[in-house]
Formats: sequence, C-alpha cells, structure tokens
Amino acid sequence: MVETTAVVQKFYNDYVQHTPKKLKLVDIYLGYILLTGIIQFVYCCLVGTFPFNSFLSGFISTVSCFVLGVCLRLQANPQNKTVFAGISPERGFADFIFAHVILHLVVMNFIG
Amino acid sequence: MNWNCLYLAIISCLLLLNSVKAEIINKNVERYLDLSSQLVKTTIKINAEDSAGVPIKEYVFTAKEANIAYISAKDALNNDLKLRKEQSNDDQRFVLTFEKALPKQTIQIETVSVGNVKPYPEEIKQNEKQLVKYAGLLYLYSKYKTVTQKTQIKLSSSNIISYTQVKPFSVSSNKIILGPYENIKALSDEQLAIHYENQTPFLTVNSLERTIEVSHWGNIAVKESIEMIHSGAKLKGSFSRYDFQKDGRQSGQSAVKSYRTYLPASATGVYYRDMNGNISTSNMNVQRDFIDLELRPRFPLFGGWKTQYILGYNVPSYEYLFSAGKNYQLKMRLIDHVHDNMAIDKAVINVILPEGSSNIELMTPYSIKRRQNEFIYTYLDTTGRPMISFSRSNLVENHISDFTLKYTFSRVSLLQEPFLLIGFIYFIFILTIIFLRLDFSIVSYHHNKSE
Amino acid sequence: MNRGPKILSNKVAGYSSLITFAILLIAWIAGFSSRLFAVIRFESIIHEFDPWFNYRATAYMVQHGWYKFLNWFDERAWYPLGRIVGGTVYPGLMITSGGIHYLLHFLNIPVHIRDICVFLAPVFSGLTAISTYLLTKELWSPGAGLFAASFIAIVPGYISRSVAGSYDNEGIAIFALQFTYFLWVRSVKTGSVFWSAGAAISYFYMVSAWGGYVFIINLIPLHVFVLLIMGRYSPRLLTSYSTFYILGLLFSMQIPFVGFQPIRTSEHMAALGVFVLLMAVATLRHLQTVLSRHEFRKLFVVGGLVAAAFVFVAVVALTMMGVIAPWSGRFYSLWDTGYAKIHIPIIASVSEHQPTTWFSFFFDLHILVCAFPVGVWYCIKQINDERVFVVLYAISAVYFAGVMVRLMLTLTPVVCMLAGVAFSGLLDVFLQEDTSKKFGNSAYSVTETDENEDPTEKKTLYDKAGKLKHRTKHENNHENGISSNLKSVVILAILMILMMFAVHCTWVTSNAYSSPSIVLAFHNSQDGSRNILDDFREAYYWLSQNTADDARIMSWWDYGYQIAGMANRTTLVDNNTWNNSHIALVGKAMSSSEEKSYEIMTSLDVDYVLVIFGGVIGYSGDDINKFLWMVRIAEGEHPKDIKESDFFTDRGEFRVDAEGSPSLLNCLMYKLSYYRFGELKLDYRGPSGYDRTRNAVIGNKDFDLTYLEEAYTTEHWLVRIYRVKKPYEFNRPALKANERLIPPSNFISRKNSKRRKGYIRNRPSVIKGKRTLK
Amino acid sequence: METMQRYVSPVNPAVFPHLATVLLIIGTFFTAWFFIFVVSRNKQSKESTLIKELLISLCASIFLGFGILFLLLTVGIYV
Repeated sequence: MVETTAVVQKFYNDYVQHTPKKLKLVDIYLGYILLTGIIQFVYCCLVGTFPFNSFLSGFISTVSCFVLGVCLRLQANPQNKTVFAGISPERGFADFIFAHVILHLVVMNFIG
Repeated sequence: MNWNCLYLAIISCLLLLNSVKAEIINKNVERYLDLSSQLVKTTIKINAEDSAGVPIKEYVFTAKEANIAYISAKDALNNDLKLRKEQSNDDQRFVLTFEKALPKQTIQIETVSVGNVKPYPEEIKQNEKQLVKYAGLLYLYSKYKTVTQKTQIKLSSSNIISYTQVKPFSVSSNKIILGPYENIKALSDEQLAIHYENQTPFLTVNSLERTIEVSHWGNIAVKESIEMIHSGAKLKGSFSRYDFQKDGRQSGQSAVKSYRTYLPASATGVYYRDMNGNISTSNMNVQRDFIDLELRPRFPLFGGWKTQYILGYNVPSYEYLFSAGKNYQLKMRLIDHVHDNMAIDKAVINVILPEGSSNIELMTPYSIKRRQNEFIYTYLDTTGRPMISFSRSNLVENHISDFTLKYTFSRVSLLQEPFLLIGFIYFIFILTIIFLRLDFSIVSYHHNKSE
Repeated sequence: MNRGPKILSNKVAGYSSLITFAILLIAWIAGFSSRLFAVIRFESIIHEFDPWFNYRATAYMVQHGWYKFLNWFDERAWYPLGRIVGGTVYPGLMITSGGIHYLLHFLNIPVHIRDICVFLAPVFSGLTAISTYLLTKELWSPGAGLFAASFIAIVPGYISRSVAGSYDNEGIAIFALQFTYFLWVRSVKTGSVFWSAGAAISYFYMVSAWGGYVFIINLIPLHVFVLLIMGRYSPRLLTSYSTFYILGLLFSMQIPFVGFQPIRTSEHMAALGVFVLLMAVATLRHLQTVLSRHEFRKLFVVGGLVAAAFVFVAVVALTMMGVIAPWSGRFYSLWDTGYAKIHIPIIASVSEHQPTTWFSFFFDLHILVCAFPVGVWYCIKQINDERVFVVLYAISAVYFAGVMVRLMLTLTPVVCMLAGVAFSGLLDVFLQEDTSKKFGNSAYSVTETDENEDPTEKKTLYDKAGKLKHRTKHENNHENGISSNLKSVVILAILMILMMFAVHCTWVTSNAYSSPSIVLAFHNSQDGSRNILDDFREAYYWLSQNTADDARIMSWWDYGYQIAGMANRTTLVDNNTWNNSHIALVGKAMSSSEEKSYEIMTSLDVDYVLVIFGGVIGYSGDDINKFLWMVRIAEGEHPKDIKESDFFTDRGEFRVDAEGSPSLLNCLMYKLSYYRFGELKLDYRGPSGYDRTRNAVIGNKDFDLTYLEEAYTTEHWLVRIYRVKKPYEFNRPALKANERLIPPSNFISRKNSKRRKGYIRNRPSVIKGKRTLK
Repeated sequence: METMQRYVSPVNPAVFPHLATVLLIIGTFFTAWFFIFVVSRNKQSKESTLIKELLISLCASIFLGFGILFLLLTVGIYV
C-alpha cells in the first residue's frame, strides 16, 4: 500500500514538473470530460436510459470528446514529435476542431 | 351607306328564309353509309331544287347523329362550302351558304361520326365473332321534303344478322341498298338498325399527346404518347393462349394483334417504347413517300384491354421549317396517322420552340382550344424554351392537316449553347488555377509557423 | 517520357502525373464501357430482381422527397402486412442517385431517373478504380496502384455486380469500402485525426449503402488487434483507431435500418472490445513512460487482469441478459456453411449464397488468382503497419469468398491490389534501368498498364502491343545484371498474360454477366439470328394495364420486386424475405391442392396468381424447378400439411411425368403451370405436353381449373397469370371432394403405391428435371 | 410563305460525329498541355505564367465546348 502511494506520489511530482503548460490545459479539459462522463453514467444507472438515442448521443459525445482530447494531447506532446511526423500541434488542433464539428453535427441530429 | 346595306341584307335574309321554308325540296338524295369500320362515314348527295325557281342561297342540313367528329360540304364543282353551325336543343344544324345562288343546287356532304357502331352483344368469348349494331335513320333527316331517296350501305362482311326491312331493298354480299323511296315527308325519323359482323379493329385512342420539339441545329423531334383501348366487345371469361396460338383465325378474331402507323418518309431514329422500356416487336417498311410502321403491342388487345406507349422519331428541319431572315414558319401536321379508321378522344399538341423565340403566332385548320403557354427547361437552357400548347377532342383521320406557326428567332442565339458550355469549362479551369494558387493554405501556414 | 535525364524534375513530375491521370481516366472509361454490353445489346433497363426494388424506391424518393421516403409505408408489398420501407433499407444508393438526379435537374439536364440508376454502377466502378489506386499507392507504390486500378476496372468478379442496369447496393458499396480502407490506412500511417475522421465519414457512407459494412467494422479492429499482438503499438494507432471507432459508431447509428445494432449485436462487439483494449494498452504505455519498470509491472498485472475479467464478465452478462443480441442467422451461416441448409431454407434457396466453386475463382479473377499469393508474399516479406492490414484483408476475404459466391465481391478488390503489387514487383525486377530507379519503376509500369487497358476498349489495337515489345527490347540492351534475353522473354510473357487477362475479362463480361434476365435473348440455331423473349415485360405490362389498380397478385417471392416495379401492383411476398411465415403461406398455397389453396388465397384476398413456366421454351429458372424450395419453406412452417417427401416418387425422385407423385401432379403450382399444356404440341413428331425444361411428357394432362381461370399467358408461355374467381362465379362441383381431383391416367392412391410400377408400360427414358436453384 | 426558304441547319448533320471527334481531340490535347504546364511550373513563378495558363485553358475550353456540343448533337440530344 505504501508502495502504491509512493508510486502515485512520484507520478504526481513528475507530472507537475515536466509537463508543458499546453498539455496541462488539455489534461484539465480531459478531467472535466471524464467527470461529465461519470455523471452521465451514474445518471443512467439511477434514472435509466429512456430516450435511448438521446442518452446514447450524450454519452458517445462525451466519450468522443475525451478520445479526441486524448488524441490532441498525444499529438501536441513534444515527446511524440517523431511519431507524428508532419503533424504539428496546430495541425492537430485544426483536425481536432474539424472532428468536433462533424461530431456535433451528427450528435445534434441524433439527440432530437 | 352601311345602314342601307345592313337593312338590305336583313330584308333579303328574311325573304330567303321565307322562300326556303316554302319551296326548297330535295329532288333526289343518295346516301352512302360506310359501316365497315368502327366509324360511320356518310356521304350524302343532295339535289336540291326550289320549286318556285327562286335561287337558293342557303341550305340547312340537320344532323341527328350523335358524336359527329367531322363534317364537310361541297357544291357541284367540288368547292368547299361554308358551314355555319347552329346548335338547337337536340340536333345540330349546319347552315350551308352557296357562293352563287341558283335555283338548282347539288350538294355533297360528308360526315364522320364516332361511337355509333356499337358491339352487340357487349361481351363475347375469346373464340366468338364480334357482332355490332348500327342504329341510325332510314331516311335523310331533313327539314325539306324529299322526292326520291336511295341509301347504299357498305358493311364489313356479308354476315348480316338482321336489318330493318322496308321495301324496296336488296342485299348483295356486304352491301345493302335501301330504296329508292319516294315522297318522304320533312322531318321524318324512321329508325334503321343493322346487326352484323364487324371484325375490324375497334381501337380508340383515349388520349394522344404529341410533342414537337424544334431545334435550329436542323432537327425536329416528334414524340407521341398514346393511350389506347380496344373499344369493341369486351372479352368475357378467360383468355387461353393455347386456343389463341392453335388457330389464330378462329380464336381471338376480334383481338388486335398489330396495326399500322404511317410516319413521314424522312423520319429517322424511330422508337417505340412504354414505361417499362423498349417494345421490341415492330416492323418498319420504308415506302416511297411514307414509312409504314407495323406496331405490335406487348400483348394482343382484346375487348376492353388497354395499352399505352410512346412513339417518337426525328425529321429534318428542311421538310417543315421555312425561314426568311429572322422570321420562321413551322408547317406541320397537327395530328398524324395512328391507325386506320382511328378515333381520338382527346389530343394535346405541344410545340416547343428554341430558346429565345418570340412573336409566336399560331394558325390552325380548324378550331382548337389554346392552353397556357409554358417554358420548358431542358439541356443547356437558361431562360427556357417557349412551349405552345393546344388541345382538341374528338378527332378522326379527316383531321390530319397542317397547322402553321410563325415566330421570330435571331440566329445569333444559336451560339448561346456552345458559349454556355465553353463558359462552364473555362470556369472549371479557372477554379483549378485559383485552387492551385491557394494550395496548402491553413495547414502549411501553421506548420511553417511552428517550424 | 524518354527525353533523357536532363529534363527538370518537375517536368518529370508533370508528365508522370499526367500519365497517372490519363491511365486512371482510361481505366475509368474502359471499366465504364465494358459494363455497357447489356445496354448495347438490349437497352437501358434495370436488371434482375433487387435492382427493381431499388429503382422503385429511388423513383419514389425523387417523386415525393426525402422525408416522405424515410416515412414511406409501402402498402403494395407484403399484403396485408405492408412494409416500412424507410426503416428497412440501406438508403445510400437511393440518396446517391437521387442526389445526382437533383443536381442534374438543377442544371436543367432532364435525365430520367431510370437512366441514372442504370449507369450509376458503371460510373462508380471508375471511382472504385481511383480509390483502389490510392489505397495501393499507400500500401506499395504508385505503379502497383495503377496496375490495381486497371485490374479492378475490368475484373469480372466486380463487373458481375456492377454492369449497367444492375442497380444494387454493391455497386456503390465497393467504392465506399475501398475508400474507407484507403482513408484508414492513411490515418494509420500519419496518425492524423483528420484522415481518420474522413475514414469515419466514408464508413458512414458505406453503412448507408450496404450491409457488408460489418466487414469493415470487424476487419479494422482485427488489424488493430494484430498490430497490438505484434507489438506494433504506436500513439498513431491510438489516435486513428479511437477517432475512427467512436465517430464511426455514432455515424452508423444514424441509419434507421442499422439503429442501435452497433452497440447491441455481437457482430459489432469486437470493435468495442478492441477499442477498450487499445485504451487500456495506451494507458499502460503511458504509465510505462512515466514509471519505472518494476512499478509498472505491478500495476500492469493487477490492472490488466482486473480489466480483462471485467470486460469478459460484462459481455457475457449482457449477452445473457439479452441486451446484446447473439449473432444473426446469416452471420452464422458465414462460419458454418451447413448451417443455412438446415435452419434457414430461404437463405439456402438463393443461389448466390452457395459456397464458391474453384472454377468460379478462376472464372472471375483469371490470372489475378495466381498473382495474388505473390503479392501477399511480397507484403509479408516487407511488412509494415499497412501491409499487415492488406494481408489480413486478403486472408479474411478469401475465407468469406469461399463460403459464399456473393462475397467474391469483397475478395476482388484485394486480389486486384495484391496482383498489382505482384506485377509491379515483377516488372521492377525485370525493367530496371541505370537511370533513376524510381522514375523507371513508375514510368514503365505505367506504360504496361496503359497498353494493357487498350484491348478492353477496342480489340483492334493489338498492334500497339507489338510496338511496346519493341521498345522494351530496345531498352533492355542497356541492361546489366540479369541477361537481357531473359528479361525480354519474361516481359513478353507478362505482357501475354495481361493481354489474355483483358481478353478473358471482356469475354466473361459479355457472355456471363451482361444479361438483364428480364429480357432473354437466344440464338436461333438454324439461321443464327438473335431473338428476344420479352415475356416478362409483356406479362407485367398486361398486369399494369388490364387489372384493377388495387389488385393483389400472388407469386413466388422472386418476382415480387419485379411485379411491384413494372406492373405497379400489390404483391404478397417479395425479395425482401423478411417474413418467413408469410412466404411459407404462399409456398403452402402453391403446393396444396386447388381447393385448399383457394381457402388460403381467399383469406389473403388474392386476385391474381402469377407463375413462371419455362416448359415451352426450355427456360430452366421457372417455378416448377424452384418448387421444392417452396415445399421446403412451407414445410418449415406448416409441417402437418406439407411434407416434402410427398412430392417425391418412391425412389426419391422429383419428376413431373406420369410417374410423379400424386400430390405433385395435383398441387396448384403444377396445375397452373401445365394448364392446357397437355394439348400443346411443340413438334409435329413429338408427343403433346412435352416439357422442354425437364425433358418429360407431363403426367397430368387433362384437367380443368375450378377456382381459377386463365387471365393471361404470354407469347412463349413463360409467364402465366390466373384470375382467382370470386365465390359467386363458380359452381361448386357436385362431385365429392375425393373425386374432384381428376387423377392422372395411371394414378393409384398412395396406399397401394407399391404396385404402381406394374402399371407403367413404357417408362420414359428421361427421368426428371434438374433440381436447379434459382 | 412563297418568299420563305426551307430552313437548313447551319452545319450539315452528317458531319456532326466527325466534327465532335476532331474538336474533342484538339480540346483534350490542350487540356493535357494545360495539365502539364500547371503541374510542372515552378512554385515561385506564380504570376508570370498566369496569362499563359489562362490562354491555354481558354483554347481548351473553346474546343471542348464545341466538341461537347457536337457530341450532344451526334447522340441525338438536339439542344
């Protein structure tokens, strides 16, 4: 147990020290999305999923926001620069916006 | 001056009427009734005479028959007479005016009427013969007295079941001669009924839509879409293909297997189709001055069976289109031959002129009903092509004659279509050029900045 | 091309892209024109069965608008049930052609919707060629891409589904499939969210077009899974797959027909599982970068086990609870080829659901089938992320194509791609030059394809190939390495093979795949003239003109779509086959006696019965030959009334002649097919009532119909339509029921059927008709 | 009526197919030229080649436009 706490402790310190500010911003966003997702899940467990497509579109939009956020984070991470050759963080962000636009267009359609 | 004239005219009319009533008699009447098809074609020769020797200026012909589709009158010299129609309560009166008033007049009247030969019995079996009944008048229905009168009737076959027998009469194979009868009172309407076998096709075109599309690139496209019904005796009971194939003459004699349509000799690209595609069964024989098209519907038409199809062809423009400078004149048949002894319930004729035609003027050989002009948009059109549309009901073969359509069209607008195409293609090229210049806009911008 | 090394490099780029462009264009034109055989020989007409429904739905959409189409309740099908069309079709096809129609009419081009439908598939074959080019280019090289594009343009395996007039989902779906794969491969390569979002959109189009989208949604996860197993995980994979999956999932649920299936049925679960797995792997990897090895291992073991157990339990539990539907029957039949035969006769009755024969592999793919393993080998030898994908694609497609003839279609593109790789690889070896290698590669393979295309277009251009040979020889003189003689021989051989391929493709297309099946053509053996049998349209047009607008027509389901499309009349069952019991009811009516089926027919309000009868002209696809399937399907639902064994003779034969079983000779289908046929003499010498299809004299010649009357029979007796009499129209025969069936001359009741053989004097030498499938 | 002449097409319909073929071939040639020119031009010299590009494409579109027109007339679409 102690070991685990130590691990987490170390992890936290590393994160605070070495992560660029941009990524932290993305991380906060991700945390927020995660929270929304959890709330939605709890809600569906408690109340039910009656308008199933509305629930589904809400939940999937949360998940996909999260996924897209993760992608953005990966692409913006300077450590991954060699992996994503040819994709600058700005390009990543443009893609992120593009994906969000089509995602939310469809979600709008589906939710109603 | 005018007043005097009018006055004189009225007086003379009154006088004439007065004298007509008193003195015109039909000296001799010869009727020819052609009942060999679904139509009743009547030719009446009348020798009219004024008993008092007063010159006859007008003659009133009364038609008791229903559904008269066509009527024409000629005088002794074969000149057309003017006909004025007067509708009275149950019969139609035509007032004939002679050019020259003579005490003796010879008139020849032709009428064609539809629907007076009726199948009787109305329903027959597949292997039965089609019998029809004609109900008409024994004597010429006239407001004048008739001295002698003779009627010749031509039937389609010698198989006559019954007919009104008033002596004297004679029958020879498919001809019946009634008369001569003498001294018949005016307005006598004794009935004549003939029941006989008639196997000619009883086809009625319910609706015909003829679209003529003029292109100044040298072509006139004609498209006729036709709905047709076999209006003879209806088929009773089942249809047996076996019997129909075993002996086609015996069984299904009343069925219409095929019929002929005549097209103009210069017609090319003929197509014969319906909504399910091509009808592959047609034969084309090119004759010297027309094209003889044998059309076979998809299925033999028995009584009461319907079909519809589209027949289209192209003719070169020089046959029908005339020009003088900017003025053009289209002279074409208003309706064309569909089948022999045809009867058309309703025909709609649309003429589509090239884009940019104006001052359109229509002249027709007989009265028609104008419809709303429209604009048609088809290939490479911007402002639309003017479409002149008119209709007429109850048409027979005698109505095949030319209409004339005058319009103006400037030759330059012929170039409009190619320039539209050029502009469109050029637009694509310019888009390409612009696109190539704007290439890598957003992404590379960011990319460059980040690097 | 041969200006020497001095030319500017961008000049070269200009020429090579022009050549690429030209080849793709020629491939498009060649593909388009080789699909036009049917239009040229017959006319611009919709083919076969399913296309008629698609055409009818498209015409409805064009006429009434999109929203009405979505809510379309078709009361002319499946009487009296009706069919909700909007919710039970893949609307991609209709939207595509409806969109084209709208666009053209917006531009004042008054093309009839039928012509758009007819030419849609050939046009899309060009797009398929282009997307195949793109995909192969991503996988291997532009040269291979050009090869692949030319192959797919003319390969019979794909043409079979996309000739002009075959207006079916597959026509556009293969394009969507290839394009999705192209975008997917590109997104895996770059890791870009943009491309994978594009892949998701393309996948959406695919979902809207064809049920085969399941292939994509299983193959891509499989690819990811295999990459993970091979230890080829990279963040690129994560970004591309997660984006694709989550967007694709959402998009696919927009299609009404698909609905919530993507999260409920087992077919789609693999994708979800891989998604979760990938997420887990990614988290672990991320932790790995942050933590030390020792710490990581601890977390990994605990976390991994917990996660795996959780996923497994969840899936099993959900399946048990019924939230996730188990695999559908059609899907099972993919794994167990015998499954359909036992459980779902209606699937088995369709010939395109039969296992593929070896012959048809060669027939449809010709030389590509041999080149294809070479391509696989090349790919395995120089493996990378994308090539893993194509190898998996190849393996799975080969399996599916082996199971069902119909799925040959999914195999064809990958075979073309890999054959393209193989040929390009071969030519790489044998056409190497001292000049820059890359240029040589692309330029020469380009030339080959170019020449290869020509024969399809015009067979008269063979002399061109001669020129080419000459040139290659000339070039080879500069060679060192492999002796130039050998090279030229090999190149000649390759050229010959390609030429043969093109000839074969043209031949197969023109002979096997270009019949509309509505209009039949046959060659008169005596004078060699070509005659057209237009009986189907004759009958359908008769129905449309001479029956009441609301008349209900009973026929076997094969003809449902055609009746609805061409005659515009209400049908009882059609090719949609969604309601097995209804079909079984029709099957029962067809296979029971006239009296019994009259009850069924009155209960279904049938006005007309339509049967297809090929006995006069020897058309083998008629209803008597399909009859056993009707019996089987009817037996499935009504085992008490209908027994398949009743329709066989004692020796288990299905025969229509005098030896046939009495229940066959008195069933409705038999009577309707052979009504008054017994009197017909086809030859002067032959006996009357001789059935040309089954080569037998029919057994029950002289009978009358009580409850029906012949309404129409087409010229060659191919389609026979009967009118069902109303109860007041016939006099119920005074005879007792058992006497009412007029027995065939040598009829013996089933009780003493063993004695039957003694009664037959001259047993006909011809025994039975083929039990052919549809 | 008497003063009017029979109207004949400005181009003899018999030559429509040949005209269409020739014009389309020339148009395709110009298009190909345009294509190569655009693809292989220097990325820097954008403005100087603009006039030439426009001219080539104009030629191409004129030939293609008339070619397509006569193609339409050949196949029976009388515009």
